[in-house]
Amino acid sequence: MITDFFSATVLIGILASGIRLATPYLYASIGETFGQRSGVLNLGVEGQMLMGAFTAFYITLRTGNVWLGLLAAIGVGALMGLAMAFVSIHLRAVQGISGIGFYLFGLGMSDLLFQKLMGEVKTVSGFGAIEIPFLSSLPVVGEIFFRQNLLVYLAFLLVPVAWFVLNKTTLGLKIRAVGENPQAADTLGVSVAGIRYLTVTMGGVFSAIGGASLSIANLNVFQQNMTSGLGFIAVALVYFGGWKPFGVLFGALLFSMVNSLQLWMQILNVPIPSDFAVMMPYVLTIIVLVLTVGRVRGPSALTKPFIREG
Amino acid sequence: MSDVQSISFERQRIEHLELKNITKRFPGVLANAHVDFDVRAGEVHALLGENGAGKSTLMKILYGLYHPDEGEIFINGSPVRIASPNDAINLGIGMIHQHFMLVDSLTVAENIALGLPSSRGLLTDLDVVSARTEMLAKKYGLLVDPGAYIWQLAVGQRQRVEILKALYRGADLLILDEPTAVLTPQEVDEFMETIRQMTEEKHSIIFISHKLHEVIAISQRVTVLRNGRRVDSCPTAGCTKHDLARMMVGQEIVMPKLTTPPKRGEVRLELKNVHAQSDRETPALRGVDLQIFSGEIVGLAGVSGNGQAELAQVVTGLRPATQGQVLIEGRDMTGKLPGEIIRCGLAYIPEERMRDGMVQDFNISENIILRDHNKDPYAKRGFLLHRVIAEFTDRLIDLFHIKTPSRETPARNLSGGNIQKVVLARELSRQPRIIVAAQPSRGLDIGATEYVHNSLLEQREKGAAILLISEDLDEILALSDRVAVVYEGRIMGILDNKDAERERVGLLMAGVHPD
Amino acid sequence: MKNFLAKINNSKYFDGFMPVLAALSALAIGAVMLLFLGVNPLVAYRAMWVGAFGSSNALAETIVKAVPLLLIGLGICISFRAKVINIGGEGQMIIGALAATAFGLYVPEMPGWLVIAMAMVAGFFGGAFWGAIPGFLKAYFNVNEILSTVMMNAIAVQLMNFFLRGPMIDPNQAELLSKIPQTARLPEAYHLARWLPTRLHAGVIIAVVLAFVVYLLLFHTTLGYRIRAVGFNPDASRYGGIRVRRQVVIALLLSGAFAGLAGAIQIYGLNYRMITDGSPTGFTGSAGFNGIVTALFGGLHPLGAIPASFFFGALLVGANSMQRISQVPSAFVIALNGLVVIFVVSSALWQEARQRKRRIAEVRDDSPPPSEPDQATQDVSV
Amino acid sequence: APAQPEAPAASEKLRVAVIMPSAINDLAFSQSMYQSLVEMQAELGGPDKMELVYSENMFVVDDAAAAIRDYASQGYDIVIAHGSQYGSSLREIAPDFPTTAFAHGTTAATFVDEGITNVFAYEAASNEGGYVNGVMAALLSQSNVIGVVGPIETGDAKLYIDGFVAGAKATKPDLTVNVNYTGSFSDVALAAEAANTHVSAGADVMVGTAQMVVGAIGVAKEKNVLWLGTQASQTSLAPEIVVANQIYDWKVVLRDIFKLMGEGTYGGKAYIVTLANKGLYMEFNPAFDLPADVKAKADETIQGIINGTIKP
Ligand SMILES: Nc1ncnc2c1ncn2[C@@H]1O[C@H](COP(=O)(O)OP(=O)(O)OP(=O)(O)O)[C@@H](O)[C@H]1O
Ligand SMILES: Nc1ncnc2c1ncn2[C@@H]1O[C@H](COP(=O)(O)OP(=O)(O)OP(=O)(O)O)[C@@H](O)[C@H]1O
Ligand SMILES: [Mg+2]
Ligand SMILES: [Mg+2]
Repeated sequence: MITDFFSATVLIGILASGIRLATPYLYASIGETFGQRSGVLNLGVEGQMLMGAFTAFYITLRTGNVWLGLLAAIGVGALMGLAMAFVSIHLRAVQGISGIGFYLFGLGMSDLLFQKLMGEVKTVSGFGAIEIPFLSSLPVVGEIFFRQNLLVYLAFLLVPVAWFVLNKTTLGLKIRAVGENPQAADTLGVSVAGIRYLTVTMGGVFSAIGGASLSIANLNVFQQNMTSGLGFIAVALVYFGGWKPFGVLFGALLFSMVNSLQLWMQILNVPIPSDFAVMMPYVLTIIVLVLTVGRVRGPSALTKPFIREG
Repeated sequence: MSDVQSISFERQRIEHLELKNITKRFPGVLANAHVDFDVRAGEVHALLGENGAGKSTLMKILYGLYHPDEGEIFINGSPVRIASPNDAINLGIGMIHQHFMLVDSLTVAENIALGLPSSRGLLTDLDVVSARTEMLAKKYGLLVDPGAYIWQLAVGQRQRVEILKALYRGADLLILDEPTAVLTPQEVDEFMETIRQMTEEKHSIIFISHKLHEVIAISQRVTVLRNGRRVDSCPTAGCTKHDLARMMVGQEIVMPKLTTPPKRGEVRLELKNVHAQSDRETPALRGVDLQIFSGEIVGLAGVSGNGQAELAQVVTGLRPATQGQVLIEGRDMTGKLPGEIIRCGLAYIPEERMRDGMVQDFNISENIILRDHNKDPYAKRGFLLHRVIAEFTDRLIDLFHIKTPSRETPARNLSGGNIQKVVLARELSRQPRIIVAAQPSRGLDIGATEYVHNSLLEQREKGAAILLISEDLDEILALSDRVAVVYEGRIMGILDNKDAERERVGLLMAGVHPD
Repeated sequence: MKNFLAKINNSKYFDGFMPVLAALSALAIGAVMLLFLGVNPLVAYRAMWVGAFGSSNALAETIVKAVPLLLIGLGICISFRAKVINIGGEGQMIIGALAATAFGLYVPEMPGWLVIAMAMVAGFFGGAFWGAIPGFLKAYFNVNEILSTVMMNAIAVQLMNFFLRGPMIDPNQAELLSKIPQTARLPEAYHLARWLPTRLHAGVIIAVVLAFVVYLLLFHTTLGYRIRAVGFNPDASRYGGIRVRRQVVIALLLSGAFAGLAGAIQIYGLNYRMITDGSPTGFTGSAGFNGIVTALFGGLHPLGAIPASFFFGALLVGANSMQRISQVPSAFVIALNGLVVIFVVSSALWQEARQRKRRIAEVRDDSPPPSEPDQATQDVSV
Repeated sequence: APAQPEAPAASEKLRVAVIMPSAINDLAFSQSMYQSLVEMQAELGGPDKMELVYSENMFVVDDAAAAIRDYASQGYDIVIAHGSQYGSSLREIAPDFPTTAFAHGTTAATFVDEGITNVFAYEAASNEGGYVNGVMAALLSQSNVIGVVGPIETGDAKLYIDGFVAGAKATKPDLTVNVNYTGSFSDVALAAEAANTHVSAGADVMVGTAQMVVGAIGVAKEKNVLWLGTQASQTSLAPEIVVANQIYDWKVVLRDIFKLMGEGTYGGKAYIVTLANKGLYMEFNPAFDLPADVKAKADETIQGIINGTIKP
């Protein structure tokens, strides 16, 4: 029974589904990473994901064009992000609560639109699997890495890109500075509000794409509350990853792989109650963080509105 | 302001900048009232005033951080609108802020490059910035490693980064808000040299300092503010420290000095071969031996970064000693929690008062009980006795002349000098047996400095054992019965007051034994 | 007249209306949405009002809804004051309820009041335990509490599902086809007193009394002082002899304890048995999250949490009533709640700005400096 | 065809309120009841004859309790609490409204033994259709591996799954039936991954229950694995691969309840919908080309269960 775990089928299965499960987390967490690095905590990720998921699905359903669906999701994500940015930057609302407000709004609104515009669960043909020529036919790795849909590839591409933007560009420098010491950045003529608007809006866009990656790529359905807490895990993963894109990648993969591992454990009749199996990714995420504890410090200005009172 | 001068990169040089009739109100405070001020190319114009007089406010208005309620700014005779630091930078104005405006987690080069267009478009060009920074640094004698992280730098080096930031942006006019407050005497000398060099190149400089000798040494003109109003302006030439002090506070100030011999008692504080690490995990103390007796002030002199801060923290239990012993009145207190050490009657005036000494969001009463909140008479069985605390606070506000609307005012709304006084009031009113005072007069105006010095002397009379840590050699020499000099984490020598001549101490501070 | 209006507008008493104004604006947007849904907003909002305040039963329901919000909000007042962001109220409430229910079901028979009292304590400790874990992990292992509490919520839900369908299942259910994951019902003697015929139960007294207790704790005890000090400035706290990490653990522990107590009260005052539908919020009704919002609306002040929880209780109960009477989809109600939260939280700025403006306006050119200028130096003679 | 039900009072309008834990269009438990009610409404002659109001997504038990009480006090003739978790609340509320009928499912408890006479109870023998699905799945599977996606391991879901496993095993004893529970009724993505896991483990037929299975159905469609549904018709999601659905038709129960109400009985009776009383029926997807022998075996099993010769 235990040996079953080391069969190629199981390992490939865990890796492949781990990668799929990680995809929405990656979008949402990387987006959130940008926001948090610039000092804004957005707890509304889940709401943005749901709105993105619905919009992408509905537009795809109506037009038959996944690209339009994705584009629409991006638009809606940007709007949600902008609203969050306005509320936390201009109106200086307590970020924790305004985020919960946006979560509720997105949860309700996506469902409302779903009921009014669609009425019942339907399916679309979303982004199909793209087999990378040659690579996809490699044994083992081919199936895991090279037979996924476009949004999966893009999610993983996003990680190094995010790293590059944060660490190698002038924009990234501004983002980091604004999140650490907005006063200092301000005295150098960096627009603190401008940078934060950008990152929070970007966060909204990525969350929405994360939602779309479910509704028009991975699952091709929309159902009310279909993210079911995924957005909150995505926020937690930003902390897990120590505000670094590659750390987030590690966290997302760990969480997702353990999640698929537990599904396998149930199938292979490992004698633990299913509830405990379901718990595993949550427990392990905490344990790994305890074991790998470092002195990671968050952005100093996180959640602090910037005020130049004068 | 219809004929506002347009801001462009090909701007004209600032030959003459004027602030006219500036008024600025804050909640409950009139920070500036109809202030006029001007500065010319090649000139150092000093701005003087007590803590809270309105100096920083005026300068923040000039730099676009605050918007004046009334008044106008003119450059070379034409009105300009400075709505943000960006406008100020584009007009050729640079500012060194009273508190460092550096991003600790970034490198020197990154701090300098921040907000500037890059030669590589969207990508950073840190190597280019580093190279140019090094050139500038060499030219002005402001050596610093562009690749170092700010958190790794000593305060003096950080100050250099601040200046480099402004110079890098090609500022014609530099606002220096208490730039020397945290510098060592040597660093101040170097800094003065830099300023001179800049005025020779026709930069305009506005210089704020509470150290009158610096003002006299470097400025051509002085303007004094009091309670937000301009009291007077005059050429510096011919002014003495006394004249300036009188202009500032309306009366003469004489700095107190040791006059009586110490009434030495028993050893109160003893360090035996103490070792400790710095925040950067490098050795900071490498075997310190020191004894302090009841009734004496021991001055700890040294160039900043030689272990003074760590020494104070080890004694107060805030930093572990990796080796050696700390004895308080003969009892081994090594590795004890700060709370236990507090209970031994140790008062500590920390160097970073804003960070360590105060809870900014607490009001004055709450700050007053910070170190004794669970003790008689402030608390009984876990409950705070607010009436007692209030009465006590009022007494201290009175006794220490803390300028505040009430005891309920949050500490963050006090001016720097008054925050200082709250810390002092708290520490000295605890009837301390031992006092560790780190940079007690940093950032204080002369009136307040005088007050602090008097308080320390008074405590000495009462028999406290006092360790005075300061980078201001004048302060040390004026107040210390004995002067201990620290260099690279060791005590280089201990001199009696009568033997402690400036030169000898200076040599020891540089790590040289005079004999 | 104009003068009079200006006077009202500038009056500080008007500040308190800013959140109300904000909530009304959110409802106005909701009204537009209702029109799109083909529902008469007046009818809908009337239903909301009637549902929340229209009768003694409605009022009772509002209060019943407010009780867990208040209790969790009290815990949040403690933890957020220590700058510990406890998102784990959901899980803590569940564990508290489990502990309290188990206590009532499995201890030998005792007088009702004693069981109730001890069950409350069990709930308190259950929640405290679930809160202390992330507190400990934060203090000693630097594990961010937002992460750990989010994870602990999920773990608690699974534990609840496990216990209710397994070891703690109602013995009657165990034999039935349907096997509802619920415990046996607590005997009448163990129920908290109710004001019949409504569901208003004695939990409200516990919650309000505890609000005053937490007020005392935070502002009149040394423990509260330490917790607040640590939240504002850990460096200065250490300097003040406060053991910072310990306060972090205590803050999360207490925060969890109040959530646990909320869970216990839901069982002993309202449901009399623990049931799960398997979902994360079926038992809690999202009180763990709504409690955060409540506490922040109350300005993180325990006494402010009382009206704030009442407001939210009314909003939630009224919204359900609106769904029933005007048959708007529940989704609308959720979206509307979101809007209200966003608008109200955004109104804080206006309130602050008004206060600031007033204080600046008070400053005259001839106003005296904060205190006499030269006093400090005058008295000191050398 | 069912007999004409007798409306309670010919002239009066029947007022019905229902409280459901999830959405009326969840393709599962709640939808099954909502659909039955809408059909009843048509059967009785439209909204003029039967008023229908609902509260959906009432997953918070004490919100549901408030709703039940509110509907009752507004004078609805019957309040249906369509969720086993609402039982405790009903038990408390029902005595206060002795002339209002309450119905509660899925459960067997009418509380008659506690002196409460106005609560009907209903449940579904979902193991019966599960058994039929199990038989078909076993026959259709080439790989002899079948996957089951469940929410949490209890209640209706477990009953259905147990029946399914029994049916499959009875048909092919050496068959492997892999079961995993996702621990959630709403996590569509995890349900999809559970399905993927089954496919990787070799399953070529899958079943699942509760509303999150739409994710699993998507995977089945993509991987061309057969699907057997339950609770409501899931055919529309993937007509290519859905073989059949066990449908809950609560009209059987509702008709009888309405009739009893007309006679002045407001509760006390417990119903079980079964294949025999047509409260459960198998809906075969006409678009799916079901081999005749499998269809025959399925029909035979249904008959057997109805006759009592097969015990699911
Ligand atoms: N942002 C602000 N909000 C409210 N009050 C302020 C603000 N900035 C300054 N003040 C008040 O304005 C007055 C002038 O402060 P300012 O900083 O200009 O003094 P300063 O002369 O720089 O003093 P110091 O020597 O201590 O630096 C003080 O009373 C201060 O409390
Ligand atoms: N938000 C604020 N509200 C009220 N007063 C403020 C506020 N921020 C700063 N101040 C006051 O404004 C003055 C100017 O602030 P600044 O940043 O120049 O520091 P400072 O207090 O002058 O520094 P130092 O301690 O070195 O003297 C200070 O005296 C401070 O007490
Ligand atoms: Mg100043
Ligand atoms: Mg100052």
